[in-house]
Amino acid sequence: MPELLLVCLAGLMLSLLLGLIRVLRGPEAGDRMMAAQLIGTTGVGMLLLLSLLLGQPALADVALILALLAAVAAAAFSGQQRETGND
Amino acid sequence: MLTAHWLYGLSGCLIMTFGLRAVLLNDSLLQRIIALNVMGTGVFMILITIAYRGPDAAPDPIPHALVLTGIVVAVSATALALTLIRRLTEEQDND
Amino acid sequence: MNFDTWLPLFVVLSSLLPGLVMFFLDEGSHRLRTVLNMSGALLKLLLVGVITWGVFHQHIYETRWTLAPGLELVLHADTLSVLFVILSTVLWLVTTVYAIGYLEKSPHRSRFFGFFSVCVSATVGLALAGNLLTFVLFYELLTLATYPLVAHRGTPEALRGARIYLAYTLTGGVLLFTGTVWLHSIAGSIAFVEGGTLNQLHADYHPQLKVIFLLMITGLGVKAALVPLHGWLPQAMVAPAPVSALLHAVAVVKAGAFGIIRVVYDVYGVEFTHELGLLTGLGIIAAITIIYGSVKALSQDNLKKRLAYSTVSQVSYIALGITILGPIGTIGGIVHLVHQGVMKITLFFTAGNYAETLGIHKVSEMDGVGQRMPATTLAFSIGALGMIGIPPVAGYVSKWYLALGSLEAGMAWWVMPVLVTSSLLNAAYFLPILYRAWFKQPATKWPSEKILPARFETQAALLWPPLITAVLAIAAGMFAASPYSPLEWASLITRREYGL
Amino acid sequence: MIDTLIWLVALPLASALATQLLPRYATAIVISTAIATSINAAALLYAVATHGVMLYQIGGWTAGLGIALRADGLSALLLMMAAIVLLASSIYASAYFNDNPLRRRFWPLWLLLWCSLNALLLSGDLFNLYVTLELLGLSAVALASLGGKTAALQAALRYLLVGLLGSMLFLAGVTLIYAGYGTLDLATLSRVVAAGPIAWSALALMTVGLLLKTALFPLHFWLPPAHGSAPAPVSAVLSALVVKATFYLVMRLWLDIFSEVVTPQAASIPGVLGAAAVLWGSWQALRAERLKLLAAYSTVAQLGYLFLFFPLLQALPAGAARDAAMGGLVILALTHGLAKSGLFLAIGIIQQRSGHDTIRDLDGTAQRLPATTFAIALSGIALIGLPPSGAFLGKWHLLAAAFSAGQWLWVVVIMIGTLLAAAYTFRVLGHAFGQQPYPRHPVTIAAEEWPALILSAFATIGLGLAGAPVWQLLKVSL
Amino acid sequence: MNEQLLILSWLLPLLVAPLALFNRHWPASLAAVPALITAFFVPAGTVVQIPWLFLGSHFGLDHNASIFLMFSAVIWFVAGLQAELTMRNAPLWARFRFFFLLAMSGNFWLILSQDMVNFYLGFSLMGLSAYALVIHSATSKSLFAGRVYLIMTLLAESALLAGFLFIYSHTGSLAPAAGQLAGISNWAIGFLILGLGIKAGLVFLHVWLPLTYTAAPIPASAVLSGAMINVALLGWIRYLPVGQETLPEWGSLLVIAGTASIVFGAVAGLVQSKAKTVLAYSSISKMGFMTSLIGLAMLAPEQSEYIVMAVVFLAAYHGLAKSALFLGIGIVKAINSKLTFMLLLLPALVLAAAPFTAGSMMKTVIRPVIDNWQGEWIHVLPILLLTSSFATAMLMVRFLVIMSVELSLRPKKSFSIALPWVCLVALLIFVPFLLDHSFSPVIDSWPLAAVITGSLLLLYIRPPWMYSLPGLIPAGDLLFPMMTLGASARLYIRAFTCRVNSKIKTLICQLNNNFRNLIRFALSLTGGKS
Amino acid sequence: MNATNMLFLDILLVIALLSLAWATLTATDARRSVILFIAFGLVLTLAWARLLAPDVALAEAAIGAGLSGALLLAAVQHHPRRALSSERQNTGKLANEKQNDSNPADLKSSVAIRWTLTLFCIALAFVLIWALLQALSSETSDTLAQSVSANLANSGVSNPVTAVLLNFRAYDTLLELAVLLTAVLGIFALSEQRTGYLPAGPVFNGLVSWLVPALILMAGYLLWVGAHAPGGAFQAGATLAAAGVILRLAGKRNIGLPVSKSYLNIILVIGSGLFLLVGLTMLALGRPFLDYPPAMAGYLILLIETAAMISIAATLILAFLGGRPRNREDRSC
Repeated sequence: MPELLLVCLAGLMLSLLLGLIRVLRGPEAGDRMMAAQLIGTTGVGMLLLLSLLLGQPALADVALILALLAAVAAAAFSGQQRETGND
Repeated sequence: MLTAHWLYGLSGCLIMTFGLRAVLLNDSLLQRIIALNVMGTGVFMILITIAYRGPDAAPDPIPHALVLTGIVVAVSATALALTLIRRLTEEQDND
Repeated sequence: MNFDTWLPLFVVLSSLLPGLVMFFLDEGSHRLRTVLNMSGALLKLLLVGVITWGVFHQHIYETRWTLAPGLELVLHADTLSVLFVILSTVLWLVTTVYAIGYLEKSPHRSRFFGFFSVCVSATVGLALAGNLLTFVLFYELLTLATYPLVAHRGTPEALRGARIYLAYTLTGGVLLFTGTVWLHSIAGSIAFVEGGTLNQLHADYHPQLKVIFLLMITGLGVKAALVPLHGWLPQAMVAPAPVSALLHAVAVVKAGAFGIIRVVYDVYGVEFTHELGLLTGLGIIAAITIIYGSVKALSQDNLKKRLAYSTVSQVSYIALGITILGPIGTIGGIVHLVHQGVMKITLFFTAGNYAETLGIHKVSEMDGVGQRMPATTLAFSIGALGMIGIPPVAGYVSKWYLALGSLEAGMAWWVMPVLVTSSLLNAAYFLPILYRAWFKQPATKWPSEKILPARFETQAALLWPPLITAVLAIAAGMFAASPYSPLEWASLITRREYGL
Repeated sequence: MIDTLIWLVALPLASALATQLLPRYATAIVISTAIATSINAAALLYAVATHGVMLYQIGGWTAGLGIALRADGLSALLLMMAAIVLLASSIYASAYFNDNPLRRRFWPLWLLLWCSLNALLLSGDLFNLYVTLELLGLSAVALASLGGKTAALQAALRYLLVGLLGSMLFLAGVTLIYAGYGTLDLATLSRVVAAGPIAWSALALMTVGLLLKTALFPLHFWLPPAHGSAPAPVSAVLSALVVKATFYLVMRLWLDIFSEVVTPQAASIPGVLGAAAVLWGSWQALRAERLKLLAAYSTVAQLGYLFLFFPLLQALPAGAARDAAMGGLVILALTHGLAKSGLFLAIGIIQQRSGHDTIRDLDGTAQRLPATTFAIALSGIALIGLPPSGAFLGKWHLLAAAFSAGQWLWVVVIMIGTLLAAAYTFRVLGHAFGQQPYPRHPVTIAAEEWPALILSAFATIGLGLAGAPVWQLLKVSL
Repeated sequence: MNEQLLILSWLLPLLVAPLALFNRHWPASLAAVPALITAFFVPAGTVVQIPWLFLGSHFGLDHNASIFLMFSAVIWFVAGLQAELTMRNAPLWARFRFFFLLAMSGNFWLILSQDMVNFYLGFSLMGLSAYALVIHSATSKSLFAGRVYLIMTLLAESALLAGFLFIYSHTGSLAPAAGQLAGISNWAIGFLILGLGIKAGLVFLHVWLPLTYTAAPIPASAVLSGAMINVALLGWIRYLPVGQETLPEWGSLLVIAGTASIVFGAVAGLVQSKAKTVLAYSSISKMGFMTSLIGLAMLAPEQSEYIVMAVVFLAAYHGLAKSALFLGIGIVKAINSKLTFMLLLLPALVLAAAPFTAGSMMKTVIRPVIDNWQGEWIHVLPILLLTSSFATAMLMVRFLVIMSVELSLRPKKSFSIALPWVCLVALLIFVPFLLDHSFSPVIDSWPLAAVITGSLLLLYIRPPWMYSLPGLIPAGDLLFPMMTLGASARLYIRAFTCRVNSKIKTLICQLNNNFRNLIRFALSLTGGKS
Repeated sequence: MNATNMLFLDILLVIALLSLAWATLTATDARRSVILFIAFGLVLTLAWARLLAPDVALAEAAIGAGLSGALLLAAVQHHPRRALSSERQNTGKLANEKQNDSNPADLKSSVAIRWTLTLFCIALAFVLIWALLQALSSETSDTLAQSVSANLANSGVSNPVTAVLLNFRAYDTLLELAVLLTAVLGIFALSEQRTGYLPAGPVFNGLVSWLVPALILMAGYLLWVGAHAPGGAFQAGATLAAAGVILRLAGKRNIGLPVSKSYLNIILVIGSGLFLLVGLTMLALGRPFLDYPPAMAGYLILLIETAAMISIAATLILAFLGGRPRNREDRSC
């Protein structure tokens, strides 16, 4: 079982690496944000794996929060149009 | 002394100095605030590293608590700074 | 804890407290202010009388207050301090009367009298100072309290004068302060002890002591207007006449001179100063100042400036007296402290009268003023003759003792020429004024004459003070040998200083 | 009795919350809090004087695990000064912000600032100090930004960034300490700390962080604009107390906890910087065109004096001379705190009355606002260090220490600095005494003029003549 | 009573002086009455000590002082009366009276004082008050004379003070007894000679004297020449160690200076065109003689007693005669009658020591000196005597010649104003006879008699050459070349200091600029804006 | 799990962190910087998790990666130009304000100073590392951690981090709440609420409709779990705030916060207020400040945490809003 998990972890690590490269290289802000989301998603996975590997169930909660909050960040990024009000 | 100590301690120090350099040298206000946050992260990393006692030992909870407090303080400061920047730009627009 | 312990403090407070109250008085409450002023002055006179009596009978009056570990505020009445205290108290009383008359209906009187009283308190405080720290404290306080008085009129010239005054005096203050601290760090707490205590220090310290002496004398020399530190004095003459009269003629410059006396006699000890080879230098500077001030005074058309330069010259007689080793020279220096004060204040009062009554500020405007203002001019003449050293006005006594002291000390070869030259120069700048005032025909119109309802040539409050001080000047000279004269007191001081 | 310590923190905090909740009664709450806290501080002072060091273990946990509040002579004195300054400034502010809508925002922040100051001065725990530093920094920035103008915002932002950087560096130092010694408690630390790379670099980090906040030359660049553009009571407190609080920490670290670690070479660094600060700050104050900038630069210079003590205290052997110098340092700091706050309050009055604080155009101020001018003069005296101000005693001991330590260079610096201070003070007064038509009965608001006057008078006369207990109190140390 | 009179003598004029300013009618010269009474009735040896006054005061009347007071009081009294009579309606009369009284007080004061402080005080009171008398007419000439007078007087006072200081430091007493003066330093002697030499019009120090006498109103000139000038002699007698020790250098100096004065006074006086000026030079000459006598006394201490007696006598008769002459000028000018001119002749003859006059008593006085003389200077005295008499006689002739011109010019006034003067002249003529019963006019100096006779002849003939002489030497003689010298020196010094000044100014300017540039540079380094 | 495998992970994480940090700090564009920072926060969460600091990881995930990111993004988007403009330009605008001081912006333009500072930073890094390694390699006493676990039983909670935060070092936390309050008061003092967003489209609304409840639920969970497992008021508050942010982005004007000033004030103040009240109550009970009776400790901590959560959430939302919420009437005028 741990071996499988480790393999998964390795895959996720690869994914993280790729995400990292994209995030660093851009070129557009959107690309970076997408890559960041990828990192976030990868992170969720990794956290879950780590939770198992390290015997820390709390990490699952972390994963959950990460998933939720990454969505918030994404939402913030996607940029709701602002009111053209009395600004 | 653990490898993790080495790795994370080292990178904590580096991140902190990166942050410091950027705070000192960056022109953009926003980036300086980010840099401060990064710098703080470096410090937090050192703290967490200290707390780490190896994979099987329970880590020292005190640095964790400190970091938690630190994070909240940092976010408060960041929020205030961002509002200040916003207000400042508004003022300058009005001028 | 009894009355004796607090008496010196009361003497200081008797002018300080009324002064502080006066700051808060309304501009219009003229009567209350006058009452405060006069009662303060009279009370002080009373207290000083008690102290004088006591000191003469070897009572000890000492107020002590710890400021910090090792730093004590000590007010101590000894013969020397009493001399200066009496001088300032009596002259304060007179000047207050004068100032009340002088400033009638002018703005900011509350402020003026407030600072005026603070000034006097500072002067009395430094007279009573029992150690260097206390002296420095009141010395600086005097600087501060004088500043608003010089700047009082608020004209650009007044502000400029005040600025120059400060620049000089504060620089001096800093030097004095530094020297004092230095000395303190070498010798510990430095009380004024007759005869001085520093000769007990190890010889290794002597170079340092010399530097300290230089620092302190430079600091004190600013107020004493020793050349080349005298630049402020003529500039400060923009102040109202009572200020010039009491402060610049008496309090401030005397504070410097008094400080020099203290440092030389009661800190270093005159013999020790001499041993260190410091007296001669001081003497030469004093001599230069005496001559320089007189020469400068010759060419001043502005009356107050002429008087100011005269002050520069005259005050250095005191320093000169100090440098003359031996009791007689000391008497001359110390007694001149009083004599010069009384005479010079007369001169400044009268100068103020001319300015206030007739708008005369320049010597060249004084033609025939003796006919218009005979009493004032008489007082002026008495002051001037005293300055020259003509008996019976007090000045001759000082000169007599200075010269005699220099003979005793074997310094006559340079002191006597200085004295003679200075006397002649004094005559050269005073007698023409007298000539103008008495013998010339008045101009058809005075620069700006005030129409006075008074019976006299000017307001009574302006007229009496100079007359009183003139009488005092004559009395000090005439009754010099009587038991209560300044001269006798100076001799008493000297006897105690030299342990005779 | 011992609860005094926690009340000093809790009461302002509680009142801050109360003013936020009940803005209508804010003034009454603040004034009563101010009075109560001042009484508290006085009680603490008395307690320290009579009973020695006060220790309060929050939550009942032993120091180390929990956080302890400690008060010795030094902190009690500074607390007292803070209480006096804040009490006076509160009264002043109640008139200053009379009808201004800003007052609703002002009071809670004001009390939070007070709370943080007290907390900082009492704290016995390194990390807690970090938190109080941040609280102090943020509340100070928020208050400073109340000026509202572009300049004020700009300055506040710079101030915030500097403050954050400073606390971050401080935190880094704390981290190293925890890593090296496993403790955050100051008392424990002072027992275990030993010379070595950990102590040195931790001290260096913390010091640099604190010096940034203390605005020691050349890290002072943020101070003049921040102090120069904040509302008057805020400037007063910023200059008088906020920089002092961080200075207090530097002092604590260098002279107390790490005193064994500090070498003479190291101690000369703050000395040299302090000297530079004295000269540069004074010079800039002399050239300043606005009163507030002048006052702010004067703060830079005055802080420099405090740092001049460091090499001297390091050089002096423990004993009477060192104690005396230490007292000099503290009394200088106290005097400056009181005087500078008085000065800023007075400047605020001038600014409000005449609509500007340009030094050139101050003519007639002495006539129009006599009490205010007097306050400026009094505080100026304290800034110069003339007698009878407390600064006189401070400078006396500074000079005396320099002489006894044989470090002559400082003497020259002190002399020049004093003269420059005189120059800038009297430059202002010179203008103020200038002639101008003036109204016979100037408008005076006692609540505004008196605090300034009393603060300056306290600095100039009170501390100078009744400063001896400071030395007594300083004997009570951790 | 005696003591009170002693004090009143000098105090009364001082006290009434201010009153004189307010009341112009009562005769102020009455203030001299106590002095007169004192002089004639108070016995010599009366002493008054006032320890609290000044540095301890000591008044007293010794023999010399008595004589000095005597003739001084008479002169002051008479001159005062005449001033009352002639000047009452003149402008500034009150002022004149005021200073007249002050000077009078000073004169009596110094005569009566036995201590140096009071002597000095009287000396300066007299000297300074006399300034006001000198410049009374306020013409440019009198102002100039006044200035010169004042400068010289102040110099004299300073020197006197210095001399006194040396004496005091030597003796430790303010009223040193004659015996204590032995061995005083040369400085003291030098200063005394200098200070009083000015007063005495010793040659080179005399420049003020002709100017002053010429410029002052007649009563003032009278007291200046009659009373004030003589105080120099009193001072010397009192404070030089005359008779205590042999001082060959100083003695010969005084003799030489005195002789020079005699000659110079005669020469310069002869070429003057104003009567007062001639009299002034005559004073110089006469004082020169007395100075020489003092010098002789220093050379031969054993003779000093007689010499001093002689000097005191000479001073008295010179003072009275000279003041009578001065006052006579006024009288003659006011009342141009033969009678007054003839009366004027009398004091002139007395001064010239003409036979049958009191002047010839001089011989009687000097005789014992010559008789007892032992030393080498024995030959000097007769020569001096002769020269002086000759010079005086010549000058008197010159004086009378000038005065004779006046006779034809003036309108007549009431004779009553001349009354005091007439009394004075009478006194001059008769008093010696009254005082000294053994007095017999001797004619043992035929050369002198010849000179006088010849002169009277000259006076009668009035040859024209006598009128071409005047103008060769202006009154004040040496002063003018000295002033020219001084002026050019001042010019030179001023030019020099100007040059130095401007150089220093340029230097300071440069330094200033350099400093400013330095600051600017420093600021640019630190990024600040200047 | 063996060390080698972990080593790979560690190295990857460290590289990722370092490169992201560097990139964040050197980005020429603030927007890019923000995104990189968010990514940095995400990776950081992993690192915290790896270092067995789940509490911190939670907080980082919620605050560091989420809310800070949102705040920064909002800032960037609101002021695309100005926020990036250098301080130098800003100061340049202050024509009337004569700067006597040397302008730091000028300083920075100097190459020499840039290099000096960089070198200084490098030196600092070396010193830091040196000191840190010294510290880590020396055997430091672990007494503090031991005493934490020793006293854990009396703390009322079983999660040591929560115990430290809310009991042993509760004072810190109280002050920290004060810091938060200060920040939000500062924000209030600076401005009213900024311009809102247009109502969201259907897609976004869909997101909102499931995300917000999930977040609220999560917050409640974290709060509850904090007593014995990682979690607690901060994490919960941040999560709750995230819900607010989402609502805000969706154009909900007040995000459920009360418009009334006094109610809002109560919400803001309640965290620190209750905390303080509890502390002072102990004082009234004759115990030291914040010394909970062991029996009550758990409940009190929960109470405090709940209140704190509310305040924290409100604070964070208001920070995101950048000011006090306005009601509609305000807007219409």
